[in-house]
Amino acid sequence: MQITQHRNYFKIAFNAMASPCEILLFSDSHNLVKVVAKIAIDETKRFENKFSRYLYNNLCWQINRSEGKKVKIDLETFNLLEYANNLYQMSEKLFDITAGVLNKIWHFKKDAHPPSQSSIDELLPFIGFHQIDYAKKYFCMPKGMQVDFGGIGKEYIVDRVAQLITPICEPEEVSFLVNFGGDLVAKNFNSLHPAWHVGVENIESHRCSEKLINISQGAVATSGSTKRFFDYQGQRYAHILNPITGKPVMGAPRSVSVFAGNCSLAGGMSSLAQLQGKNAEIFLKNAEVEYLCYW
Amino acid sequence: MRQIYWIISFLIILSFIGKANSQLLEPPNSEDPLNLSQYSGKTVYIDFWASWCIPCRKSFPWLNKIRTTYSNEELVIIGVNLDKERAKAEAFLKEYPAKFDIFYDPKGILAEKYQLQGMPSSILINPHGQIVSAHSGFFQSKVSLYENEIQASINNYREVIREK
Amino acid sequence: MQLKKNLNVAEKLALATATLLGATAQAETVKDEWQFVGSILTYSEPDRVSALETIFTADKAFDDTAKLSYKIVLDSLTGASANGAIAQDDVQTFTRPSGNGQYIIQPQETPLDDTFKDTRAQFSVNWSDRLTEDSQYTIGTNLSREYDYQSIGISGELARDFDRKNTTLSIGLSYANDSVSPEGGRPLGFSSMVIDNGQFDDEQDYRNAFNATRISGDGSIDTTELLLGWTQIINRRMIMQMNYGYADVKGYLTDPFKVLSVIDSSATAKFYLYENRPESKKQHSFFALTKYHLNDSIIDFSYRYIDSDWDIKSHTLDLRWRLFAGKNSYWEPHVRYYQQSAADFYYPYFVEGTILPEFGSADYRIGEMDTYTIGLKYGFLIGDNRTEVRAEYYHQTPKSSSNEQVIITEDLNLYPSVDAFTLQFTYYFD
Amino acid sequence: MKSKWIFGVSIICITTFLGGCSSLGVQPWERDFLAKPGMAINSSPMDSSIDDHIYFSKEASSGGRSFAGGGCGCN
Repeated sequence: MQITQHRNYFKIAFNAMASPCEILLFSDSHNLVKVVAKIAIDETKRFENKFSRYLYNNLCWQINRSEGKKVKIDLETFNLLEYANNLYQMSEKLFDITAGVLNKIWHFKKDAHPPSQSSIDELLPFIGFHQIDYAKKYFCMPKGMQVDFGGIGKEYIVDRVAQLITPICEPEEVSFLVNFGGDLVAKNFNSLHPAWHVGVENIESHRCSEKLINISQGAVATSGSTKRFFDYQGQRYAHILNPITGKPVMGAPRSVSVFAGNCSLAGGMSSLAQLQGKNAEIFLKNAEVEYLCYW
Repeated sequence: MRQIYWIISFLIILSFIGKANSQLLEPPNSEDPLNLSQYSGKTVYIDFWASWCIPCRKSFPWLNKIRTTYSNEELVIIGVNLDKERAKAEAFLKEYPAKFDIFYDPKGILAEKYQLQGMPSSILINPHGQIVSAHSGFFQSKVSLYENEIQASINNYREVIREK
Repeated sequence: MQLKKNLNVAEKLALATATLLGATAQAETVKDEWQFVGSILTYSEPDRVSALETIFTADKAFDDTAKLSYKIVLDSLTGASANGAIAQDDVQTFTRPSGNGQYIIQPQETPLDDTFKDTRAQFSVNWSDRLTEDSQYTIGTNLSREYDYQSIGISGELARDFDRKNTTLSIGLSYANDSVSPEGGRPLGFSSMVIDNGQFDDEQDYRNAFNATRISGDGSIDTTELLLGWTQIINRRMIMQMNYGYADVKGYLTDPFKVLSVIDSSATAKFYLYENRPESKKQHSFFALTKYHLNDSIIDFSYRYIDSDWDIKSHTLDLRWRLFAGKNSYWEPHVRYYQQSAADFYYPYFVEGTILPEFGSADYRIGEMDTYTIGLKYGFLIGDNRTEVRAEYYHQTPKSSSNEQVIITEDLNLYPSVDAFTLQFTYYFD
Repeated sequence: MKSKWIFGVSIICITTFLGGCSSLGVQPWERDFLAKPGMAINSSPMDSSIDDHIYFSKEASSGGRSFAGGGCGCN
């Protein structure tokens, strides 16, 4: 963790959730910044420890190794599952937290190639949120299935951190920006504070450029395939996978950034848009949300 | 008729004894051994427990769950142990580990201060330092009530801050 | 259509995120818990009765406060039991209670009826729950069935706590109806036992004579009980309980298997009369118990006084001392002393030619007696489960009765003592 | 006449309690000893039901016991 002081703001930087995380605060109080840093890091680590797929014996580990047995879950997990279920229903089964098993056969790096149809067919029975049986106190899914809270977890924790530090920042009129790897929430508590300039990453023919956006209030989340893709036989295979076909969604934008009131909503909308493939922009227009779309 | 007289005299004498005793409590102590003022801005849940108290065993897993549902900034949980011998409390904690802080009160000073009516007992203090609820006993059927009270205390504070 | 649907997506999702981020807590469903206890016991009186009894209880807890308890008891009894007649210098012949056949008692031996063979099954269910913050109720029903006896009962109890549960007052009521249907019918009180000594022409002739001593129909007993309880915590180490109980029993209270010897002035039994008891009994009881926790042991002491309008007064003292040996085991010595006075209609025998009283019974169990019990229990763990082994020795010394009208000089052992041994094994599991 | 005797006994006991009543009872958090299973009023219900059955069949008076109370005081 690092706290650095800039001309008129402090920056807290740390790594969590496989992303660089930063919090910017318009403040001149180093003490307040330290308190905010502790809250943010504690909460992020708490969440990561509980839901990371890569940690031994945490809740996610127990769920993914339950082999068809019931696992006791708590309220927070239940709420996340309800939210994932909402996305699953709204996307007509395209957004699916059980789709992660496909990563066993799809490797989105340079010079990779698509797996065989038969290996895809083998995995498809293990996908489908509707196969999960869950209620307020338990979770149960068929053996061989996996869930991954990564698709909703980062946006959720950005919202949580913003929620937690607001009671500290708001009375002191400290505007802030919470930015975890491009998913961000900004809150402005003083009209004199300038907007934050945030660069939205874009890749055009291997050349990196950033488009700067200004944000002082609200949330932005981006989903895209700017880094994780491969070209094979003239086709671009990006890491947005369709859980029904088991194959990448073709023709999806390279990245979609959505502006919304909170980060979960922005992230949900951008993910849903990506899953629409070439209809992404129509989807976003119809939903009447503010967005940036790169093809 | 003789029997009726019997029952009545029996109950009257006994209920009189019950009354005589309830005035034994000393006046509440105004000290703050838990130093609660340091938690201003946070919801504080104080759980009074003892190793010999059977329902306390049920409340611990729930307290641990609540601990992981909320952040340290939103909610502080303090388990006040009332065992006379600390070793017994520690043996209990080995079997039922607590993910929250334990405060040892072998003399029952806090128990006296909050005039506990049963075991376990809980007290919920809102971020402004006011007691918003107190419960005697731990009932699975009331868990949603306990949780709603905690959530409400946290939510109310968020809104108050926002309105400012 | 498509447009409208998409328009809704952001709104719907906004609602979903609001729920996620402002999550309100939800109710947890309660898990139910079972607890079981199984116990097996052998009881034996040398040369008399032996019994094997198994008891199984299952308790299920609901919602922290409610509890459903089941209890099943099965016991089988075999052996002989004193029939009330006195020992003689000559062989005595008795008709079996069923009227089918006879049994012979050797000289100087206490007449025992050896036809006892019974299996009893009992089933009871109790439900208890909290009524208010500081009161609780229990309701229950009880069914018991054996070959010639059956009982059905209901009970209810209300308990209320006072003064931070330091004082508990309770009131309980129960009602039971028993029905007695001995094989061969119920004997008519004070009728003379018909004994086939060859005086009957044929079997039918004997049957007619036997049936003349019988009354028709089943005997019925109605028992109503009231129990008032007061439990008081005295201090950190001591608790006391006091109960007052009143029981009103009405109906066929006679024991259809018991007789009285009618003797002449030389103490020779001339014939036998079936006993005859009053049709009503009222009993008051007073029970006080105290438990005291010493450093490594618990003393459990109780006293009970019972008085009934049959004139039977009894005093019972019971002391158990549980000595903890390590964390999970204990020894518990037990001593009990019981003393009762005789019922006013207790007669060890009748004298030929005297006027019969209204009621009479020679059942030594309603005579004056002293009894004591000494026992030892050991409690330990098998795995995680509590286990107890208990052995007890019981000794009964009947006393001579003031209703003796003839001084019996011969050593006929009118009041034989009774010994009984029990061995019990109890296992508690989840 | 008989009940007078009982009445006398209970009055004596009650007045004994009343005399010392200023110190009767404990606070809810002082029930460490009382909460032990062995301190329950009827700590071995199995044994008492067996004993009741045996003594019922061997002696002329029975009953008077039963009822719960005291104990942990929890919940």
